[in-house]
Amino acid sequence: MIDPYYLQQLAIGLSQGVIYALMAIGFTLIFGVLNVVNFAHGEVYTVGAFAGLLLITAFAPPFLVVLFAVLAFGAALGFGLERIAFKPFRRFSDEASLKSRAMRESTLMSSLAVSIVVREGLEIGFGSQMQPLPFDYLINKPIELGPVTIVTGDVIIFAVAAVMLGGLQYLLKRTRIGLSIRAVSANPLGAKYVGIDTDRTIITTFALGSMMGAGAGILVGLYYGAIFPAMGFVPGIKAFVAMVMGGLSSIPGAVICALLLGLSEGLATTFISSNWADMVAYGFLIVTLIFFPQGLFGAGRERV
Amino acid sequence: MVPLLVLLVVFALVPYGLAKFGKGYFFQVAQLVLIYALLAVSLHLVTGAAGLLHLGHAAFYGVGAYVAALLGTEMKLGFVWGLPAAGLAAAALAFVVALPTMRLVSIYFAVATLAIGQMIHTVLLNWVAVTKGPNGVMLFSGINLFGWPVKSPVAVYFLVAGLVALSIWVLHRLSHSYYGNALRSLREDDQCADAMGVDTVRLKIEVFTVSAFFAGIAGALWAYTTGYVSPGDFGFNTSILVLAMIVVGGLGSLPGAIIGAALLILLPEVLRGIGDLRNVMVGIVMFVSILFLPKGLLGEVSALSLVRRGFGLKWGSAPSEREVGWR
Amino acid sequence: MSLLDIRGLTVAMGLQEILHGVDLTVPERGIVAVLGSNGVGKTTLMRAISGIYSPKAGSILFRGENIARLKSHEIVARGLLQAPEGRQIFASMTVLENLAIGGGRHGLAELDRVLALFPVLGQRRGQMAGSLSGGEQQMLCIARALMARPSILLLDEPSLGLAPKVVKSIFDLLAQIRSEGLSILIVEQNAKAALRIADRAAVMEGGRIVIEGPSADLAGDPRIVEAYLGGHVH
Amino acid sequence: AETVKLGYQLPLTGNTAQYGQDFKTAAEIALARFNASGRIPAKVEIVFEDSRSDAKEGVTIARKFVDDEKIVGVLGDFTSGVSMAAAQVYKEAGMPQLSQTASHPDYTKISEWQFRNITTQAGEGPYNADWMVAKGYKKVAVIAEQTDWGQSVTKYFADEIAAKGGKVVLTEYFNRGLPDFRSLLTKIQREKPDAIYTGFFYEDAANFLKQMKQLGIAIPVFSTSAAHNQKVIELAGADAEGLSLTTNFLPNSPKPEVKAFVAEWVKIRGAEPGQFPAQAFDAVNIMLEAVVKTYPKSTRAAIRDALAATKDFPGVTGSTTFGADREPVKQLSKVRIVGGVFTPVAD
Amino acid sequence: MSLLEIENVTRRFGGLVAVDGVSTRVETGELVGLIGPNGAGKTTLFNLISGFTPLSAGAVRFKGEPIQGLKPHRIAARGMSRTFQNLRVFPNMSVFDNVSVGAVGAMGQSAFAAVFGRRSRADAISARTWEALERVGLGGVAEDLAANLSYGKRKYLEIARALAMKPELLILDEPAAGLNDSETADLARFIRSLNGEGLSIMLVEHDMNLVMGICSRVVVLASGRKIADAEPAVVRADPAVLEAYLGVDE
Ligand SMILES: Nc1ncnc2c1ncn2[C@@H]1O[C@H](COP(=O)(O)OP(=O)(O)OP(=O)(O)O)[C@@H](O)[C@H]1O
Ligand SMILES: Nc1ncnc2c1ncn2[C@@H]1O[C@H](COP(=O)(O)OP(=O)(O)OP(=O)(O)O)[C@@H](O)[C@H]1O
Ligand SMILES: [Mg+2]
Ligand SMILES: [Mg+2]
Repeated sequence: MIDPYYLQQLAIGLSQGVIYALMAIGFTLIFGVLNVVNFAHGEVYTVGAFAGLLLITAFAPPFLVVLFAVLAFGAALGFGLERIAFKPFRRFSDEASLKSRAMRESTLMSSLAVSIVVREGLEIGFGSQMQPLPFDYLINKPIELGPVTIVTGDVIIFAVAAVMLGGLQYLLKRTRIGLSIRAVSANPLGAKYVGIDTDRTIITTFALGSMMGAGAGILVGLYYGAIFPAMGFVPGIKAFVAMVMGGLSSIPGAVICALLLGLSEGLATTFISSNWADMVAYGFLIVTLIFFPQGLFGAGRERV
Repeated sequence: MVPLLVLLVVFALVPYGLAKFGKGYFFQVAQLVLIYALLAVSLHLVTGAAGLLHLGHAAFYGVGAYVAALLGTEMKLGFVWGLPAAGLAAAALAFVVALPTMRLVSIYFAVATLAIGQMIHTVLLNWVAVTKGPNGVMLFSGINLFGWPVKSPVAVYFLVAGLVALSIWVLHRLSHSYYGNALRSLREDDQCADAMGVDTVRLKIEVFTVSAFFAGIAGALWAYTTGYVSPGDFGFNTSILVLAMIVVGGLGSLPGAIIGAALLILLPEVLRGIGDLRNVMVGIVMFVSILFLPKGLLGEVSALSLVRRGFGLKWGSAPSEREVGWR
Repeated sequence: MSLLDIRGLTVAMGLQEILHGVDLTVPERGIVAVLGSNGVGKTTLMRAISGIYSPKAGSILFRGENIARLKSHEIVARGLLQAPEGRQIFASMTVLENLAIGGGRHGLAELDRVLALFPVLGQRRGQMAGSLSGGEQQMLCIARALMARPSILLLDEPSLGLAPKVVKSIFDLLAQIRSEGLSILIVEQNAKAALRIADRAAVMEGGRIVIEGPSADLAGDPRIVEAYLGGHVH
Repeated sequence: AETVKLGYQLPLTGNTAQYGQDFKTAAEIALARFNASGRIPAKVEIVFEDSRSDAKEGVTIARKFVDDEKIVGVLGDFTSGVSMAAAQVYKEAGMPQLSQTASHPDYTKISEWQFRNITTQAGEGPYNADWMVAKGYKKVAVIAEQTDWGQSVTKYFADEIAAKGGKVVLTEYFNRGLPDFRSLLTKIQREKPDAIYTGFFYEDAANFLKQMKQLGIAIPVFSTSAAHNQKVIELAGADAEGLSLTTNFLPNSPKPEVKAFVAEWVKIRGAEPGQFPAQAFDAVNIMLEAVVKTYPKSTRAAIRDALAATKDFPGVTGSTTFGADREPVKQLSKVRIVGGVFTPVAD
Repeated sequence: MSLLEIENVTRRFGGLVAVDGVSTRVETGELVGLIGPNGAGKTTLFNLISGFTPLSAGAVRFKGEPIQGLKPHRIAARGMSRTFQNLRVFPNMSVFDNVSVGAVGAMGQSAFAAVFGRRSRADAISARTWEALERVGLGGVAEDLAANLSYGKRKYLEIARALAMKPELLILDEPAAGLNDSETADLARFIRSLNGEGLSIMLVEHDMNLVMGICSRVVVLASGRKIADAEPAVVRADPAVLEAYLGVDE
């Protein structure tokens, strides 16, 4: 019989991992299609949470309404973000040889700039402190599973992440739009030649990814009962790490790695100390990359 | 000659102008610009020239600062020893972490450097026995050059400016030379560079180490000029700030890195007047500059031809009589 | 009626003008070859037709409709497909997925026919396209364009990197699919082969079309062959 | 008449802006009252500069203040890190610096120019330790944020509790802003301590308390004045119930100066002030008092001497006296959250 | 001793045997053609020789020493340089800088020398770069960005970059692809003159005029196996080659 203490710690680590996974799904989707690190994804998460907060304080609608409204809002955010920070730089992708380099650099910076403006803007608008939420919206009622205690949010977030992952896998592997997304991600110029509307595909991807990001934001906000302008920073980094560790192109890979990251942090707290948890998580990443230079589930480098 | 004149202006006339105002504030800001220019130029070598997205540069800056501060307080080793030691320590650490990770390419490399940076930061913050952890380290001794205390703002400024100029000169020689060409080939197509006989892994390790060395020097300068170091200054945000400097200035362009550093240090200071909105403004300025000049304020192509005209080679016997090589 | 009618097409990259008023016509069920040495603007012309570059001036009439300002996907939707220079396949996807994407709304309806033309691709259907050999990638590129049931096919140096035997079979194939009702605009360095199947040919130089006429005339004029086509056709 | 200028460096933007904004409001209340009182025939002006809790900005601001000859005293910064980096400049230039919150043990040791009016953990830690031992809690788990302040929380507390025959069964640090304390909580629970002593600010406090309830852990929690903020109750609701802590500011105290300050604050902010704004309010008033004492010869050196001579200053956080080490001597009181209110307790 | 000896070289990708027990050699001063249908394994064989793909079995010797398992840059340093089937120039670098990388790769340039080194060293690299540039006739566009070159010029640029290494063996993968007849003829003359200066060359090409016109020996691969290895005239008449590769009426 395993010591219930360890079971409990395992459960906590996993629930942390599921939160990272929730964020990583949207992040990986967006990265996949443009090969661009979207620094503003963390802000989408935050803005999603704030949108939910405003909605709750203004109208106090039922939980599901909040969730779906935030998802819709997130999609709109993604649309706007793409228009502002990414679309203007797409003109360079035409010049065949200079292809994506100029684009990568400039969107790296434009998304960073947007994220700065949004975060600072939120701080001015709401202050940088945590915003309290009405308690009955919080999804943190304890559930006892034998010796292990989890909360309602764990179940909800797990379910949402599973639905997102499954839906996305279905979309990418089985539908035409999914095929288009993958085609644009593999070769945007090539996609034009086969008649894919690349602009629309990219926008769709952004809308989808941001929808998931914003949804993650409000869910996690309700889970911890705390919403504040800098809340997207840590999950953003962790999602980025999980994505790369998973091998960039594989969303299930990113999810698995997110779970591993969460677990490794939980275990680090259990066996070492909370303040060294990052060390363990990042050390784990480095070791993984030393043995799998293309991530755990990544494809090999292209042949010469 | 032109660049030398420019340097002269920067290093001599600027403080003269500042001295006219008689303000320590201006020296402080100018000094910060110089330290960050060094940081940016050292990052330029890795990220701009060699094309390796480095997201943990601030950590090596921090190692340099801590080594300088700890040597000063614990071993009573002053500036003369502490400065090179800081650079060497940062370089040594970079070398060790580079050995297993430099096989990585593209975004895998980026995330590995992110992890390295965060790990170093975690150590600075939590290894209380050595780094004093969150308490930081206070360095009272000030700067002492072979028995000559350097105290006045002007003197400190000159010292920092001189050291930064020297360091940037070295980085310039690396970047604007055939060695720099090899670095750029690494960025363009590492497999192809490999076929041209360029030892890509060794080159990456070298350039990562050299860059860390100068980040360490920058850190030491920060420690000596500020007198107090604490882990908060060497986190991910600082890495991103330095990255933003070189991208805004023009990725791949050494003068651009300096311009970017100046811009992103000066801008928040200049905007103090507008109050809490100033950081929003910084973001907007960054956005607008990258929107209209996506290749940076002084992009690589123009920067290289500029530098070439100043420091390049006149190839007399070639039929075209044009200056394209490096000295 | 001509299927594709290009009039006064001018294309510029930044400040530099690359095509200066190109006129070219592809008749229904016709094969037109565009010849010319490196860097004269052939690829630029092809890209402009497919909507990758938007022209500075001029019109491109396809079945009477001006498509010069349309987006690339709208052009493809009208049945104008290109096998571009540089292949532009989806390297990280399998051969079959490449073909499925190429099929567009027809999906894999054409698969059997296309695989019959390129049996190698059938053998490699599950392989990542990026790991194919150069010639196999070129075949994939052409096959992908055929998957969409084009009414006009644009080929930018289709013989590039293909073995002589395959080149021959591809040109035979072009003649055959033309007889099934397809029009073809082909850019080729292999002037001999191109002139053999083409009805008409145009020679480009410096971003302009300098000679245009029935291909037999061009091939028969030794001065033209000397001056523009580089060498000896016969 | 001419004006006397003071500088205030504080984070008005960035992650810790909420604290800086509180300080600014407190300072404005104090200043408005002072200027209205006409105690000196000149106006006092405070120059606020935003440091973002960033050391390089903090140092730059320090230089700026030092350059302005009219500025005779400086308040701030918020974190010890920035305060100490700036302190090096003030030390060189001879500028009195009074921080409302810098709690680094070495801060006042930098030079004779550094003051603070927050009690350090050297006082608060033992006070809490004694309190807990008196209540019979001898096996104690200690957690604190990984900052210089958190370090001093555990150190002074552990020394005293050991001296009183108690035992620290677990000491652990966490990074400020940690969203999930449950791993840590589970670990604490396993040690079965009588009580938990915590060094955190109100936001971490709220998270910690909520998650503790979720896990069904019922161990008494003690904390420092840093957690004394209405926001804990707002954020954690009923889960905050029972949190015991020390403070030197009681917003519902009957003292007139407290009443006036709280009333003013509520008018502007709509909620009761916590410990930190009160701390800033007193700091500004102490500085203003020094201006009064030295006027019209308010030089930097004079202000410094006047500050050093501060004795029994009646502030909202109790009376303040600076010792020879420029550290404040203050009284602490015990409060507990009962029925959603910080309630003074005697035990 | 042959310059390059390839012995029973095999490479498998999963179930596919891309190169299957191929043995051949290149003598000093020879100009060898390698032909075969698409997917025959020609590029793979080049990758095996130049170190980009590890061997599954067999041995490769260069100047008498085994080179299998060496990193590409080590092999390059021993005097073998190559071009790629799909053009791989450094697009955001000038033509001159592109070529100089070959010179730097061959001559070596340490960080220390770059900073404090004597000018003569940089001058030697420049000289070699110019020499290679002039050799292929790109001296006039030395300052242009490689990305702005036309296709044909990029081909020469790749060759110049390889020449700047002063190799003993030059490996060219489809150098004439995308060139028209007269350009191909120019290229053929150029390759032959390189060979005439004593450079050993091995090339893959689908242009039979070029291969048959300039090569002293032709190796034919099909499905990873060597099916012929002889003078051009002999290969051209070989029924197996006709069947597998040339097509019957060529
Ligand atoms: N993006 C661009 N920016 C600047 N110049 C360009 C660009 N693309 C092409 N050019 C120039 O336009 C001219 C025509 O190029 P294009 O690719 O159309 O030639 P081509 O006839 O297809 O040649 P090839 O036979 O080599 O394929 C060339 O001189 C080329 O340098
Ligand atoms: N990494 C790989 N994974 C799987 N198959 C591969 C890989 N690399 C090459 N192949 C296969 O090996 C075979 C040989 O390829 P190679 O590129 O050597 O052919 P080639 O002779 O150069 O052909 P071409 O003339 O078309 O360039 C091809 O069928 C190719 O699909
Ligand atoms: Mg072309
Ligand atoms: Mg090949």
